[in-house]
Amino acid sequence: MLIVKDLHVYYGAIHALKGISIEVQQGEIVTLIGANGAGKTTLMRTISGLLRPREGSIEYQGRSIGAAPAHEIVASGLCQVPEGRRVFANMSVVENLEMGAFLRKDPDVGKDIEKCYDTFPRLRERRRQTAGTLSGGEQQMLAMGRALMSQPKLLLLDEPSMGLAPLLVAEIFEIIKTINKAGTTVLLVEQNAHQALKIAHRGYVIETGHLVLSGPASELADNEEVKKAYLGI
Amino acid sequence: MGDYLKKWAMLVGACLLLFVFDRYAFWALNGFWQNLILLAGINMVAALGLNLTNGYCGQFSLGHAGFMAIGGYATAFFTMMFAWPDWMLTFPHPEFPIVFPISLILGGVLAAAAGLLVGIPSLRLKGDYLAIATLGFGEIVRVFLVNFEYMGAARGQTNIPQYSNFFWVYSIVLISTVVILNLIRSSPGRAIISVREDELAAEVMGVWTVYYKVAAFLLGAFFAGVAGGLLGHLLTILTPEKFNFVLSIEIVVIVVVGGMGSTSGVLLAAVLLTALPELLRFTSGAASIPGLSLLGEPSMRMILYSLTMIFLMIFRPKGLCGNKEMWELWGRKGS
Amino acid sequence: METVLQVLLNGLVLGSVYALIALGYTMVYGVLKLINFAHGDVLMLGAFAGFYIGSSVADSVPMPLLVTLVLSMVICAVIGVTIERLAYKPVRAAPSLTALITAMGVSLFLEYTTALVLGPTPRGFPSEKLLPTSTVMAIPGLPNISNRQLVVMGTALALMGLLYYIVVHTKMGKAMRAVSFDKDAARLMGINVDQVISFTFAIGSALAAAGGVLFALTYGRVDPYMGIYPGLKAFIAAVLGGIGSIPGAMLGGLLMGFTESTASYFVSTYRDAVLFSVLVIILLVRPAGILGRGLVEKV
Amino acid sequence: MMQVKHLTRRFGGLVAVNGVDLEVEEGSLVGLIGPNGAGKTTCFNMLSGVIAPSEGAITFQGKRVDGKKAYQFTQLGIARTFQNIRLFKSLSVLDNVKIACHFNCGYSMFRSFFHGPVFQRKEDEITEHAMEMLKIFKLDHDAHEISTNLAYGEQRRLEIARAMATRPKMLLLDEPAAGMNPTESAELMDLIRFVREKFATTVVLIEHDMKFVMGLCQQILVLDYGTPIAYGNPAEIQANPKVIEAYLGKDEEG
Repeated sequence: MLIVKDLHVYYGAIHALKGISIEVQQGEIVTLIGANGAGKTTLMRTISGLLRPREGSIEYQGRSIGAAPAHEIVASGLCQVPEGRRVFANMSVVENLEMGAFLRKDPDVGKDIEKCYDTFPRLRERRRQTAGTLSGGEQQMLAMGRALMSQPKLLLLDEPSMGLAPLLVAEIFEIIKTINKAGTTVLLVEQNAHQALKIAHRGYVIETGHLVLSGPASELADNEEVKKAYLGI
Repeated sequence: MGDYLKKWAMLVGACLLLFVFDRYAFWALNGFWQNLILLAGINMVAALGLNLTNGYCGQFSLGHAGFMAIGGYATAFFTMMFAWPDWMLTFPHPEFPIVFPISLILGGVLAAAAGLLVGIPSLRLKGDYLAIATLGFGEIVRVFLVNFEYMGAARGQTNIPQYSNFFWVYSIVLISTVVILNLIRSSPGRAIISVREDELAAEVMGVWTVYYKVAAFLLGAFFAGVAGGLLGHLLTILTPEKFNFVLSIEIVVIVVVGGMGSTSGVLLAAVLLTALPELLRFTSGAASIPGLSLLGEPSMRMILYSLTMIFLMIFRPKGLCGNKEMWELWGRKGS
Repeated sequence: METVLQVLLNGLVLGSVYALIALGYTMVYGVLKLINFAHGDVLMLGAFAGFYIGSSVADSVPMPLLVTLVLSMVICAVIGVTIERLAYKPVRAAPSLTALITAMGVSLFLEYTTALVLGPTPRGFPSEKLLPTSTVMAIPGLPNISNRQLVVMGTALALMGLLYYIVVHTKMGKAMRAVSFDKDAARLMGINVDQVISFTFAIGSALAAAGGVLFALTYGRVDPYMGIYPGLKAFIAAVLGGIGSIPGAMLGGLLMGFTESTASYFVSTYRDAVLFSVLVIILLVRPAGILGRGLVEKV
Repeated sequence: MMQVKHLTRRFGGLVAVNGVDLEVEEGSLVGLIGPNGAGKTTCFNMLSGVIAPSEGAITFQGKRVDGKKAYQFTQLGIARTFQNIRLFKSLSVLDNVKIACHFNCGYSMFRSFFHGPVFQRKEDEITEHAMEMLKIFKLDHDAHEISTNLAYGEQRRLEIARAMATRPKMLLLDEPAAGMNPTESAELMDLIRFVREKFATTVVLIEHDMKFVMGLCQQILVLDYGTPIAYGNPAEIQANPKVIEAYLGKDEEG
């Protein structure tokens, strides 16, 4: 579904991604783990069209999207929940959800907002509230709900657990599993390796812009190398 | 030690040469050229000052006309209304009285005081907010001058003696250039530049950024004041309207075209941008070619100015010289 | 008492027009972080468009003022979008000062090109033809209200109401708010940021055009430099209310109107000095304005 | 050398740093680590005077310094670098370092207008000191190059050289190895060790690269959600279950 080949991305003089290749198959949850500063967010931003790769290719559903503008990438069914949630804090919950459906012209948007409230019941209670007044966990749910409103075929999640209490993290990961079962492919970036590997089918470990490990999630979970990549043992 | 004395002796010598040129050659030019050359010199002084604030220190100011106005009016006050002892008005020569340089310095000092007044509170502001606040300051000065009955209010101050001549204008250009180049090639000068480059990094390198920002404002205002004084004593009339915000923009454009932080670039731009529109005036006489005669229209001058600004920002936002001096650019090409 | 009411009324009429113009500054600042210096000149172009349209349609169509207003707004919307595409878009990624200088360039260009093409001398605006004056109320003890004042204020308020509706309830309006809050997040939602910016310029310029026509209607004349001072004052209003904030611009506009009418009454020759002092003081004391959010630099 | 007591910083309702206590011994090499958003850089900003703490005290060489401005911190002997290199971009390598020498240049602004003999002598001293710094950091061949033309690793080195030119007693390094490849960061480790010995400087650093921190630092402070969760030597930190949890997430089953 998504094939990233030998991607090189620079931030000014910094060579942030040094030849990353990953692949996501339809229906999978694939996770990308690694300590901070490894380049995970850079990869996500590049896939979504916010950054341009200097070298390498990104192919989504057989079409090259390396040079496509961000809004066209969303239109083709690839939506991202960015790191730090980035909800529109000055707008209400329901307006945020409507923004997720920005490109849709079908009449079912209202129905989908209801569906979204079913998935995240807390959002229903707060639909008129400004998003900035929500708690971190609620904002994360809103950010995910907002992305789902675009009816993505592939959902990119960048550190959904960041800054959340453990109980909430578990809840969020449960929801990710549900979303996946409902037919959405998921590419999940996480620092929280244990949780991520538990729900994922496959995983990649990246370290300072390089891919160091990849394989089925269950294997990575037991791999001592993963711990090494994190703690530098 | 010897080097140092030699350098300053050369400067004095150069000023003497200017004097000789003024006395024995300058009068031979016709009035149009004389005026043009003197105006270019005055713009140089004003732009050198603004370049210190905008170019070297990175504190964008749109109130330069306000400082020029204060300097201009103050200098005129000192040459015309202040009770100097009589001998000072004729010493050493009635056309070169000692009161003129003294008044210019006093005018510059007053403008610098205003610079301090604006500079200190403006420290709280950055970027475009600072630009707008200084623009507001310039307008306030103008409105007060319109109401300043003592010096002619909206009609302006007339009958100012025409003391600005080639010698004074270009000696001041020369001295200003040397002093500014000296300053920016020193530790305090580098501290001023570091504020432009990265204020936070400068602070963390031990630079008291507040002090240097105020200093840059104050020095910029001083040169503006002197330029204003020269202008008044060239035109022999000062009106508040002369110092409206279009004048501020004209000086800003000189600095931007020359390259913010390039003294030689700014001097070159002052010449080009003073001469170009004035020379275009000739074409208004050449009525046989319609397109060319259009260039002589007074509005055309400002249209060219504005297009220069826009295209420069789009295609060469760093100006002709960037923040390099001409000789540095030249040297680079040669090597 | 009557003078107080008169001053208040004048302030309200003037303030509602300033608010209209201030909205354009604030919206553009919201999406681009650019002080659109040329906004006042778009106002001037709107007034000129109104002058030509008004002069030619005054006798031939019903409700000539409405026709004039709408057509000028459409023309300026197109002009605004064109300015953005040609001059601002190329410097969008540049530091804010580069963009500010560009905007000043555009401002001067519009003023002097108009002066060159249409002549620098003021022309009489066909106010009387478009809306013959009459006094609506002459109640003793109350100030006289002319129908023109009512129309000016009413139009300004109606347009502000319309803008409010667009921003709060339409998809484009919401997208505009989203873009001004977080461009990247908006992109990730599939919002075409370029399109939203064009839309913002279109709306802002249309409001400026309306402001221009209302000004011309009130003062009965148009000239190439007429946009400078209303533009600066509306800008002050936007800063006063908190630049980037739409309710702030409305509030700031009204406050500016009251300040100006009060200053005109007490210290008329220092009126503009008072206004600019307000600007400088606001910038120093509360740079974010009354309803604005502060900005924090990240280290 | 530096005592930090109950250092706290709030931004609106958010507590970015919460009650950090730290004692930095003279000559030591201390690491500050923690997951993204743990408040490490905020902590550094307070230690270098860039922002003021909401609560708590910082004592440097027996003197209270919290509440002073950043330039005063530097003049007292605390220098720092930045996570996202902040060089004076359009200036030469040499001028970058010279600016750091500015506050002990020893002459007034008035003197700088005339370039007199005192000026010349002091200025020569500055140039000499700056060139010496560049030599130590192996940047002297590029002294007249514009700083942004340097390679990324060299820019990092220049930033450290510039900080060292202020003659600090304590050096704060914010992610010095960020964006470096393994060879470069190994060289950087050697360089930091060398600097510490050569100038007898105390070093505190933030770093993500764990190999780097573990290999270099004697003591490590771990922050999570702004709160200190562990302090100790590398071996202790690596074995600390709280740290593992903060980095890898909790493993509920065991």
